[in-house]
Amino acid sequence: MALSREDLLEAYRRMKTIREFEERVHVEFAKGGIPGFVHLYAGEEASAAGVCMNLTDDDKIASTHRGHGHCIGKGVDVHGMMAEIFGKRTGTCRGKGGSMHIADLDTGMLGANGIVGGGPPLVCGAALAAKLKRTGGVAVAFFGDGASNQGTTFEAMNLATVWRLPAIFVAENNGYAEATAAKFSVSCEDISTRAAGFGMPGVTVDGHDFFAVYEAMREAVDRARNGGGPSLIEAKLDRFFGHFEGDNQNYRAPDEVKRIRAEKDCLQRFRARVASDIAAAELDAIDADVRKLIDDAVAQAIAAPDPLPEDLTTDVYIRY
Amino acid sequence: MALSREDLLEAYRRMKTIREFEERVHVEFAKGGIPGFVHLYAGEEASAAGVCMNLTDDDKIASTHRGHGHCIGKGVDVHGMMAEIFGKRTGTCRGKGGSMHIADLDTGMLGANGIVGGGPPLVCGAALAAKLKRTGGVAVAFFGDGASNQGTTFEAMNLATVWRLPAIFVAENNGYAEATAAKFSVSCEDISTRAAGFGMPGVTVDGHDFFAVYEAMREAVDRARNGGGPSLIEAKLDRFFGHFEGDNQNYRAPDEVKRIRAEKDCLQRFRARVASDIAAAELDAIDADVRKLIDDAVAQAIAAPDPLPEDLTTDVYIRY
Amino acid sequence: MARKILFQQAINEALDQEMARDSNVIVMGEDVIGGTGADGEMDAWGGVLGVTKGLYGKYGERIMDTPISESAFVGAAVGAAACGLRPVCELMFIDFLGVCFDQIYNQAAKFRYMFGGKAKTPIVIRTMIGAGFRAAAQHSQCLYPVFTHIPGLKVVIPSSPYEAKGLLIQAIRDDDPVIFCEHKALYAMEGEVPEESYTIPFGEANVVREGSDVTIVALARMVGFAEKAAAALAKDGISCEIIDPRTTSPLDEDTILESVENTGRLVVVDEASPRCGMAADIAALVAQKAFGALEAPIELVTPPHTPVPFSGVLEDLYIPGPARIEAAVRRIAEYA
Amino acid sequence: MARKILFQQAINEALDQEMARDSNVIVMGEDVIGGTGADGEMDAWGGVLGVTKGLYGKYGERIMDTPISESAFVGAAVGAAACGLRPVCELMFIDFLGVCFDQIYNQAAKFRYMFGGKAKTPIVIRTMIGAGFRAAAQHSQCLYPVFTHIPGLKVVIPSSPYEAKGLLIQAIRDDDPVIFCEHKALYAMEGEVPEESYTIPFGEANVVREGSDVTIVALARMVGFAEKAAAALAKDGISCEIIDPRTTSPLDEDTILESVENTGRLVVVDEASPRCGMAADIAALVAQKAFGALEAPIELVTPPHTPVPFSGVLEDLYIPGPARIEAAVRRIAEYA
Ligand SMILES: Cc1ncc(C[n+]2csc(CCOP(=O)(O)OP(=O)(O)O)c2C)c(N)n1
Ligand SMILES: Cc1ncc(C[n+]2csc(CCOP(=O)(O)OP(=O)(O)O)c2C)c(N)n1
Ligand SMILES: [Mg+2]
Ligand SMILES: [Mg+2]
Repeated sequence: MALSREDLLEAYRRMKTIREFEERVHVEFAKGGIPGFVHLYAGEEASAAGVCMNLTDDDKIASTHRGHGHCIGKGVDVHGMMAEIFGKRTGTCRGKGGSMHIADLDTGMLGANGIVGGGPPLVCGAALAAKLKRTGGVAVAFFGDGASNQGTTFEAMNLATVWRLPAIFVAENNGYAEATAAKFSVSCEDISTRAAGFGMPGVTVDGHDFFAVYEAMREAVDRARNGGGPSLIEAKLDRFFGHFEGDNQNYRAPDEVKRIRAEKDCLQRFRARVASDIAAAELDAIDADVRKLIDDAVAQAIAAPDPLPEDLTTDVYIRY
Repeated sequence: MALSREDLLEAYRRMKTIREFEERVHVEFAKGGIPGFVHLYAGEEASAAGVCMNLTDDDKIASTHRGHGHCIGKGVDVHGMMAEIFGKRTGTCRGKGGSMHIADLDTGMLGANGIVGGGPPLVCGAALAAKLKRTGGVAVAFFGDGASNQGTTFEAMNLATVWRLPAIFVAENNGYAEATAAKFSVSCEDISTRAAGFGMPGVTVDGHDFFAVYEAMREAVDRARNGGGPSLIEAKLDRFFGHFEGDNQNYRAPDEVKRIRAEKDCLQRFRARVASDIAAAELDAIDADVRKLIDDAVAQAIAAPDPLPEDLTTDVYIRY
Repeated sequence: MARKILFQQAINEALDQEMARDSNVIVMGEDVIGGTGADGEMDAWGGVLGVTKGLYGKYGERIMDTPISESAFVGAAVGAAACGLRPVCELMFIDFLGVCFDQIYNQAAKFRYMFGGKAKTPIVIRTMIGAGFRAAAQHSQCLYPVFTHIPGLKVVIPSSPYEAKGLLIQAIRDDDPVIFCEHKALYAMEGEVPEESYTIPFGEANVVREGSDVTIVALARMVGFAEKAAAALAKDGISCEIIDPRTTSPLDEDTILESVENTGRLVVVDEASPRCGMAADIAALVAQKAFGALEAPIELVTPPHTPVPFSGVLEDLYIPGPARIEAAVRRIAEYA
Repeated sequence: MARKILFQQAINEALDQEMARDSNVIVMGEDVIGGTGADGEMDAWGGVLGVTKGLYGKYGERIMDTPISESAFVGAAVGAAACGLRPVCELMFIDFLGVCFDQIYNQAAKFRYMFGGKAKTPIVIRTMIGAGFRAAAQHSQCLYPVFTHIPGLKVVIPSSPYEAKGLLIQAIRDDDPVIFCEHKALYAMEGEVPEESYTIPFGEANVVREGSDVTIVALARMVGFAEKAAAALAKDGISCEIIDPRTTSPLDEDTILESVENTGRLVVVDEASPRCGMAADIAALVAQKAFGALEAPIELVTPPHTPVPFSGVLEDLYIPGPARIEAAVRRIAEYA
């Protein structure tokens, strides 16, 4: 299925929304309004969008500590997300989860995760449910280069093949796990090399290129929906910010981020690629929309009420 | 280093000792003298011997629940082992460990293990100690096809490459994890395929053939001792008995074990291979020796005293 | 005459009836079928001790063998539960929790809370506990205190075939994650079990024996040992009330507290390790909430703070038996 | 004037002095150096909160960054310990124990016993505990009761810079496996710490404050909260004795029991979850062994049995604070 004009606009809107969301969280964090650990996804938008543009609400994703982009890509409400990050009662998780635990089962988002490698096993289960219930759905595990070394990730890939699950493993290799380089921690050149050992196809794509991710994902989703089992996609990409807010990034080369922003911005690349089909003004209009959306989300989040004291002990058991 | 005549005799002696030990444990278990879970190694002797004939007492191995063969291969005292399996105070572990936990750090045997996949991480540590202390030693992780799917095993392979450790991973693929076939549970044809994803050489050898295992191991040990990092060796082989004593093996084809015993006996193969160099009578003499040794070990184990009541609470802390 | 079946048959029957009732109920674990991919028979094992035998023939793809990768398949069960299935997942021995614990306590147990009440994870983890099989330190632990410590988990510990069936059906229908602990020494226990399906609610203790002098709280295999001790003590005129909490989380505090209000004396018997264990947990409850009624020190009867030894002579000393329970009761019965 | 340094500097100094003293001491963990393989600076982080900063420059290959694979590197530390090294291994947050627990409780903790006394595993696992950072349910747990439950492990919980240094040096020299729990809210605490190296023995509680009416047992961050409460209570003439066990395994039973023999009243404060936790453990000890002296119910001051919430308003309610401790003391001080 080729991308329609509407699809392209939608893809751009999602990427731009992620970017704007993250740049704004960065600012609000610095102002002191946002508590806790916050990991920004800016720079990696083409991955979330390229993957999620292939998915419906019935499909599931599991995310990571760096989850805002996956949420937005999958269609989680931006207002709820922002309020959650501010710890407010109107948040997606009523203020109990925060940035690292945003989940929204209605849109198929099984949760960000504070545990590196926590998601891939869950995705096997989501894929199993789709398979046994014959929904035709697929499930996607996003994970980083760091998580690619975690035992849970390997086990999940093996299980997905053994059970022939409609699961897709998306390794977002941004070169770092915290301050440790993937060059050091990943024992092979490309994470996709590992696919062979798990009996599944593996491919490495340029994660700054929405179209490259989209196409690789399209193949993988087709295979999965048709009973062909799991796939591994590695997207090589970069993060614009530190590991978390507050990271001074001294492990990076001095001009590294500047260079990346200048040369590897997925939004700029997208604009260039669609230039002949879509007028810049149309995209600019989206930019303006998005900015308004995020302004509004932040304003609402700040104004929103805190959780109530009695919320402390609800939601822990359904019935005790 | 080519195998000398003495080496060949020694290799045969180790294999025969394992075989005789296991056949005898099988008999004694049936008689009711041996408590607990017992997993026999008979049929897989060429692997333990082929690997361990490349090692010295300074080298370390970590073993599995099916550990008797690795112990004997590495030189653990057979009398102590038998007494341990009978739960006696004279046992290698003073009767506190049993079949699944025989360890002997003096001979470099870091322990059988009741946890599938428990050993590979430990081996990284043993290899690290050798590396930092510059002993020139290597460390070997034995694990099964079942364990090859455990996250710990994958993680350990990655870590070994990342830290460039003198570690060797020996996958003993006997086709089953309990009653589950490797054909089902392992997502790739050969476990050695997985080596590439961990940046190390991988090879599959016929595990019924002492010489094939020995040669593959020799290469891996050379590489490890020379700072070349880890390797993965898969030995394809068969177990003569059930998963544990008491297993009716109905998951196996009706004549499977008979066929294996007839066609894939590593001792018979070894004899045939060395026939031109070593007289059958010489090997027969070893057989007789070994039989006496095992008879003696069983007799002593049966006669040995139980642990004392006060042993219950010793050895849990060095100082509390 | 009521029908009698074995503890392990009661579990099988509970699984069977629930799988028949609700097609969302699935079963997975290592060799829960047995024989997958092999050249011999399917359903070769039906679980390492035969507990799930026969389900494969009836439910086909709804029961699945797994590779040895507990994190992956326990996590898969959790993910499937969040997506509408009701997985019953077998962790063969509770001793193995260490290779998959994260998926249980950081994922399954916390989803509902972290996600502001918007998720449920109705998963049951069946697992074998307990010593007595000469299975040594890594196959004989109890470890349920570790699960009881975790908010969000429910922990169930049946002591008879009747409880096994009713509690397992409840566990499967329960919308919270449940750790279901089966003492392997009880599998061969026979008892009356209704053929029709029934549930036993969580958080309701069973008063196994009524008595007036000393309250004994015991779990799993220890319930039978307490009964033995109580029978012996009765001959000397010491009347014991035996309470089996049946679930450690939720815990039926009221039944325990009321009993101690009556007897004024408490012995807690637990096969788990003593530190931060269930014996301590229940003793603390009583010392806090029934202090006024207490007439004697609380006695804790547990194994020593050591791993489980292999040798039979040592293991028999390790396990708290009727004699130790009896002695503890006598000590506090005489206290004044 | 005695020198004052921060809690986190005390830990750094302990590591530094022990690495200087014994070349078998090594350090490993995620980003304990920081920057390995990258194009920027090495020793970029020195641990996620900078605690190990500077060690790389001095000890080179004896400090190692690891991939994110806790089972592998914790297991490697265990294996290295069995082979003669003395690894100090960092598990960044105790919340992560679920991905590597097996290597700790089935391997490190049991080797010595299973192997009949023929092995030792002198490993230290340093790990951060505690709430207060708005770090939510998976980065704020205490969980040390889980380790305390396991025979073979020692569990250390410093409450000040002085204890941090002395206990860590002891942990490194100790031949048993030690879980060393650092409350992240204490890292910035300043206190007097001798420059020379010294050890604080395990199993010796610190009497933080002497008093005669009520005994308060508290750990880690709760010690400071107990001191606040005690100061307020003193104004009303209620005299509290505060005991910091410092190690939960081994536990200094005598100091706690003696104190309760004097005061007759006990409050246990613990930031860990309540069920099968340390508060229960210590309460049970006293209900068993100092019952005769008890004049009031034992009060347990803990968080509710829930995960740790993200929102600051909720998290502040979650954490037991001085006000709750004070109220608990008052309740039992008045009990008759
Ligand atoms: C099990 C576990 N170990 C360690 C951490 C701490 N941690 C959080 S994020 C992170 C790095 C993850 O790197 P990667 O997977 O590459 O994702 P990225 O941050 O680059 O998106 C680490 C080590 C954790 N949260 N969970
Ligand atoms: C973590 C863990 N999971 C499951 C088991 C139960 N178990 C013991 S041996 C075994 C099969 C192991 O298969 P494999 O690794 O192929 O070794 P083999 O028995 O064939 O030598 C299983 C599942 C265990 N001991 N530990
Ligand atoms: Mg990364
Ligand atoms: Mg096998």
